[in-house]
Amino acid sequence: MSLSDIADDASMVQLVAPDGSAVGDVDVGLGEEDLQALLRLMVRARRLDTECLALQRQGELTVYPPFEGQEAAQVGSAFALGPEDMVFPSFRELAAAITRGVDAVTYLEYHRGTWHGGPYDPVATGFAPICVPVATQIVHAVGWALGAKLDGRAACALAYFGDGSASEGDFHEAANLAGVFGVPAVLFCQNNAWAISVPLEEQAAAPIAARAAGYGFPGLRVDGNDVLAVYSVTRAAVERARTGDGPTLIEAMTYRVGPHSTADDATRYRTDEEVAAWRARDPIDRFVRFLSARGVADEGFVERCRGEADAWVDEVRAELTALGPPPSAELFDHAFSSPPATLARQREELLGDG
Amino acid sequence: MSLSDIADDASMVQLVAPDGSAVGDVDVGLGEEDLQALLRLMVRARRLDTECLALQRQGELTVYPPFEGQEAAQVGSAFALGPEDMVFPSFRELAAAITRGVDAVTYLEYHRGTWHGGPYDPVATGFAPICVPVATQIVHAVGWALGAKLDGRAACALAYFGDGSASEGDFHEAANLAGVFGVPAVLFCQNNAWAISVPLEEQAAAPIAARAAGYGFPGLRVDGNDVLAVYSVTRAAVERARTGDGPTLIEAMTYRVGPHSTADDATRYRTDEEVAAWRARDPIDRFVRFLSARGVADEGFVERCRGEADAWVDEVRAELTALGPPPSAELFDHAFSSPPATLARQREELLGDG
Amino acid sequence: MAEVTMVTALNRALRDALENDPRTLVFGQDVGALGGVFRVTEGLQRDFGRERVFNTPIAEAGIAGMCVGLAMAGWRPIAEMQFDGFSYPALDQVISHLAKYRTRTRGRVPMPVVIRIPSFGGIKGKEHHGESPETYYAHTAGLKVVVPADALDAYRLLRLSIEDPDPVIFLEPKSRYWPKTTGELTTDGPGIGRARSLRQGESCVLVGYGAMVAKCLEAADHLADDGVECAVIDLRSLVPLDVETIGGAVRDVGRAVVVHEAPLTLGMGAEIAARIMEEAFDNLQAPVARVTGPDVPYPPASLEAEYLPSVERIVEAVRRTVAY
Amino acid sequence: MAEVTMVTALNRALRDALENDPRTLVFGQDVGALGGVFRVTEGLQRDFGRERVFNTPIAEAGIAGMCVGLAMAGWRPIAEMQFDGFSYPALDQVISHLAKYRTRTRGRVPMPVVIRIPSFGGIKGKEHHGESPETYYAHTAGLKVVVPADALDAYRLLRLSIEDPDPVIFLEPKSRYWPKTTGELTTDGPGIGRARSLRQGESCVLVGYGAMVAKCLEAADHLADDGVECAVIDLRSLVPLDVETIGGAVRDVGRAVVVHEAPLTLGMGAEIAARIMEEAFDNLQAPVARVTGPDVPYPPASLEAEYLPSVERIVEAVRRTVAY
Ligand SMILES: Cc1ncc(C[n+]2csc(CCOP(=O)(O)OP(=O)(O)O)c2C)c(N)n1
Ligand SMILES: Cc1ncc(C[n+]2csc(CCOP(=O)(O)OP(=O)(O)O)c2C)c(N)n1
Ligand SMILES: [Mg+2]
Ligand SMILES: [Mg+2]
Repeated sequence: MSLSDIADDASMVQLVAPDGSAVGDVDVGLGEEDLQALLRLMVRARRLDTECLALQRQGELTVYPPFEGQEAAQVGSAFALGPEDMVFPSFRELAAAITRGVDAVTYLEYHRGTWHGGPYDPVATGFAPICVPVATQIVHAVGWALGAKLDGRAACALAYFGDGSASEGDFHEAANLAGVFGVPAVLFCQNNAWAISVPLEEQAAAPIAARAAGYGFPGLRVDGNDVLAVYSVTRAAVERARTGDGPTLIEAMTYRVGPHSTADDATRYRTDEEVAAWRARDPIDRFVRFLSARGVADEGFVERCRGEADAWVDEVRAELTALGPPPSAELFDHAFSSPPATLARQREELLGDG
Repeated sequence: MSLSDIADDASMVQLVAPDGSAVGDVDVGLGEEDLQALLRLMVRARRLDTECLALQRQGELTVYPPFEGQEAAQVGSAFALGPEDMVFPSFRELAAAITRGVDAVTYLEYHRGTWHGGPYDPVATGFAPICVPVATQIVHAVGWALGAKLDGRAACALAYFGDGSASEGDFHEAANLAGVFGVPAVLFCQNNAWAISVPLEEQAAAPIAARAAGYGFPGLRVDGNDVLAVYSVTRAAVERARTGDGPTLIEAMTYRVGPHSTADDATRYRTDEEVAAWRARDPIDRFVRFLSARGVADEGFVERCRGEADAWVDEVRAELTALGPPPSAELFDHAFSSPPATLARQREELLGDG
Repeated sequence: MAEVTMVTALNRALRDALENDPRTLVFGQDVGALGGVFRVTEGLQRDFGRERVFNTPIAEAGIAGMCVGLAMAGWRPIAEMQFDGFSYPALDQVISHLAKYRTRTRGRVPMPVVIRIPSFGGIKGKEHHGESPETYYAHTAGLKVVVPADALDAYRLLRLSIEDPDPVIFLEPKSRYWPKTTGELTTDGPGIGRARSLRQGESCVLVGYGAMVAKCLEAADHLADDGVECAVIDLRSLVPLDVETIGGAVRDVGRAVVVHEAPLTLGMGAEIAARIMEEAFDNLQAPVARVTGPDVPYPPASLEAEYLPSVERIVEAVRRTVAY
Repeated sequence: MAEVTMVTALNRALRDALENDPRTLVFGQDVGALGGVFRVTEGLQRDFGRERVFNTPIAEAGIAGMCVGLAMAGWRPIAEMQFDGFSYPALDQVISHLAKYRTRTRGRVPMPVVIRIPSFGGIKGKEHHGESPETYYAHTAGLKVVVPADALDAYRLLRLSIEDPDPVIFLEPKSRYWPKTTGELTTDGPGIGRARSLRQGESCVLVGYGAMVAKCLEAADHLADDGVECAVIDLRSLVPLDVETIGGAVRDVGRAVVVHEAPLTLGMGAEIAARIMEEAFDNLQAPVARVTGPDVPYPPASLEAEYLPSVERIVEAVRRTVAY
């Protein structure tokens, strides 16, 4: 899927053009403060992402998967959710996490290697553990959504996954189960054109959104670099879910501007031209142009956002780099609610304590 | 999916109506002999299926899955294949097997419990082993088709699977791989309305054929009890595959008139009325009406078919019931090309020989 | 003290759990109107409704994965995989998530999930219907694995598994579904993690589980006729393993034979033998013998008898061990 | 005699196989332009074309299942699963088909398939990137399972695996990918099914495989300083298992310690300990000790050192065993 294909995809929902001009009904029910909040979150996210790359280089984080370019897709969609909803992320959703209010330092324990994908409280934050085996989390989202439906709660599960993840059997089983049980779930695909080095055309022969028809629920494509469009389609899908009308599949067309991870060398499989073309569609620049044109955010406001983000990230860095490894005992503490005798003995042998 | 839904499904390909009258272009390129062959095969298949139920009751077969009602779907599709093609069946495709020329007695070794799903020669017969884990065989078909494509052979793989099987992740991975690699494969779903006791509406929220669009290749529904329609759509899909245009998904709407297997009690989950309504759409009666109306098969011919089938089935029964268990040595002979020392020792301990 | 089979006892356990705990759910392929292919869930949908007891599409990974999400939402899922051989498509969800979720979340998100799997051979089933999957589960850290040997213990173990805060893989020996017993259905008695000594004897200790327990007892009776007295231990719980009971018994007797249907290599017999060596080395008079299925795929019905451990093979192994 | 790493040796093995046998195919996630996340397939697509070396979508069951179909069509697939923890979605295709197909077809349809899996821990990877999956495969009858310990043997074992008529699960110890050795890349030497004795010693036999072999050798050096001489055996082939070599060595020495990263319960150590008891009971002076990962999920990077068998733990176990 080349950039031009996406640019001309008439069926793709877009409200704000790359130049910041409105091309659709931009009155998506958000007041000035919300609009400013969206920008503030994207700026923070971008700033944190940059910092994480630095922290990784400095040995403060293990392998890190940057999300630069996908801020609108993540912030716009997560912003459409309420505290009663539950997000089932993959491994690149740090921007969505901070939008949900997950503490950045705690989240980054995962990338620091001091704990696995669930260092924060998933239930309290409404943000499930970081999930590495791609597409498996979509099934969890459907199970959670079924549970919410059985409870009669007007709550919705939103699962993030990538274009490559959608090739897994678990994507299909989750989507089919969601359709059959009519659960309140949003299947949110961030199509960022690449799965590590595998381009979209080697991953799927049709749009991911086109699969929804086969499951009996709506599917649509949205400009993933248009935060307003992402917000509005997600908002509609969430409403639909909460009111009992069932699941929706959203394919957000975006791009991973950075490498797959700090261990990746993207120059091996894609051109600088391609990356440059996508930088020109930068989601933050676009939204800044849009907001300033409407007088919702002037230069000063953007500067303040950047300043706040810098200050915040400094705190995050300070707290994070102070984090030591967990006590060895934690190796044994969590596998079972109470350690069986055989495990207690292994613990004793290894740690020499009771 | 109720019968009426299917009856009114305008998008469903149908050439011959249940009353035997032509409702589409019935000139599908088959001469009289071929048309007679189709009927002869369906009659034989039906007769063999009935005999197998008897053999099972008499303890000559283990659990047996009858296919009554699905003769047209299996015979019509298998008849569209050539010797260069390869079928990847599930576990209910005995009618397709005899259409491919697989020896019935050898095939039935599987149901007799004297061997697993591959008692016949899969490569020589162009019929892969009986496959029990549902949907897994679709992936094998795609792999085989990729191999044929790499060889530059104008050959096609046809995978049979059921409506329930299509809920498995393997269906999706196979279909997506087929689309991405553009392999010569036909994904042939026999939608017989039930997966053991689970009705279609608890299995999927949309037609199975509607999924093809999400994989970038055509999908269509055909009246699975109309042997001419099944033949013609399959033939077209096979041609398409052989000429390098890629895969096709066919959903044949049919019905399992008998129980899921001889171990099943279908009265627990469906009504006699439903079964009766489908008996009225019997594929053999329909084709007999069609052929006699055109003077291709008169009473006498049909009688001869029945007579031949009886005689043939008597031979099958005689040979089958004479089959003893395989030598114990076969327990060890096939796991590896040459048994490792550790296994040879187990063989010695168990069989007392070298 | 009604007459029960393992099927009716399991049905009662599910029924009692559904009654006592409104958060329990029962689902899987054909568990609704049909009552499951083995009728273990018979009548449950009728009595508890389609919200608590429901069919699923044929999607084992989906079934296991939904258990994770449902547990997160505060439910206690009791899922059925239709057969041993069809539990494999769910292995990734079980290994990567069900077993790891509690650890991943530092104990914040427990997984009170039970996955029931009709298992093992001996019913002349087709390919994939006679698998012994216990090693795949027992080796996976974070799971508990139990196998009842009779109807009364099946009731007890299933109730305890459903109440357990950790994920439990519940393997049901199909070939023991139908024998009748009489007795009281109760959760009193040995819990998960405890083995049962079913017979005392000073010549040799027989260790088995599931359908092999009855064969061990039968072998013990044969041997007793010639004055060879065997102790028989029903493992019940493969994880956690009751090392104390096994080790103690072998320390007293000095000889042991382990029996299972699964292939020899890395079957439970390997772990039991290794533990016995660790626990009772100084008392061991003979190597621990393993009577198991050979290292080949489970055979077709007509070779099943050759494959499965027989009373004769167990008796022989005991004689060799005692004579060692 | 060029300088090689395990990565370059494996790359050479694939290259030589692709050159010598036109029926071989290499595929998996990112094996094309990227050359695999570990660069094992570097340059192969460029040199052998997109038909022989190609990327696949992210579908492990699909990859394994396609191997079955391709083998049936007369090809010799060499597939890569990107990491140990991501080989699990393919378990059903591997257990239900790859391992059983030959038996199912009475030997008519062999499965000359190699599935390469970068495996084991020690690289401070994220969750699911440090799994030791060997038990799942070694317990599955019909599969061969090999694990190279160094670059030269990696070349030999991979070439032999590709030529093998049976399906081979090829587990690559990631943590040993990068150490350099010099030596000739050749298929001469021990075949699949043979273990290697890397060191002689009459105090104790150390048995390991993969990355643990280097640790065993290091431990043996430490112990030698105090006059405790250990024999070291590199298993190489988990299935078939070289019972003769292991049994013979322990019969001579009377003491053994088995080392692996996988969790204790039903790890290879259980099978090795059981076999040693069967093979060398009369000569055994002490119980076979197992130095392994504990029965918990593989930990995050910062606890990896506590989890993995260390030279210290091996040394300790040997001392205990020798002093027994
Ligand atoms: C089941 C599984 N297989 C393989 C991997 C290794 N892997 C990690 S990320 C990735 C690519 C994912 O691509 P996509 O879904 O498009 O997400 P993106 O990385 O583009 O955000 C792969 C193959 C994995 N994590 N899980
Ligand atoms: C992976 C797997 N799960 C479960 C089963 C048990 N099973 C055998 S047949 C069947 C129903 C299949 O329904 P469908 O695909 O519609 O085929 P039909 O039986 O109707 O021909 C099930 C669930 C199986 N064979 N494989
Ligand atoms: Mg992507
Ligand atoms: Mg069906």
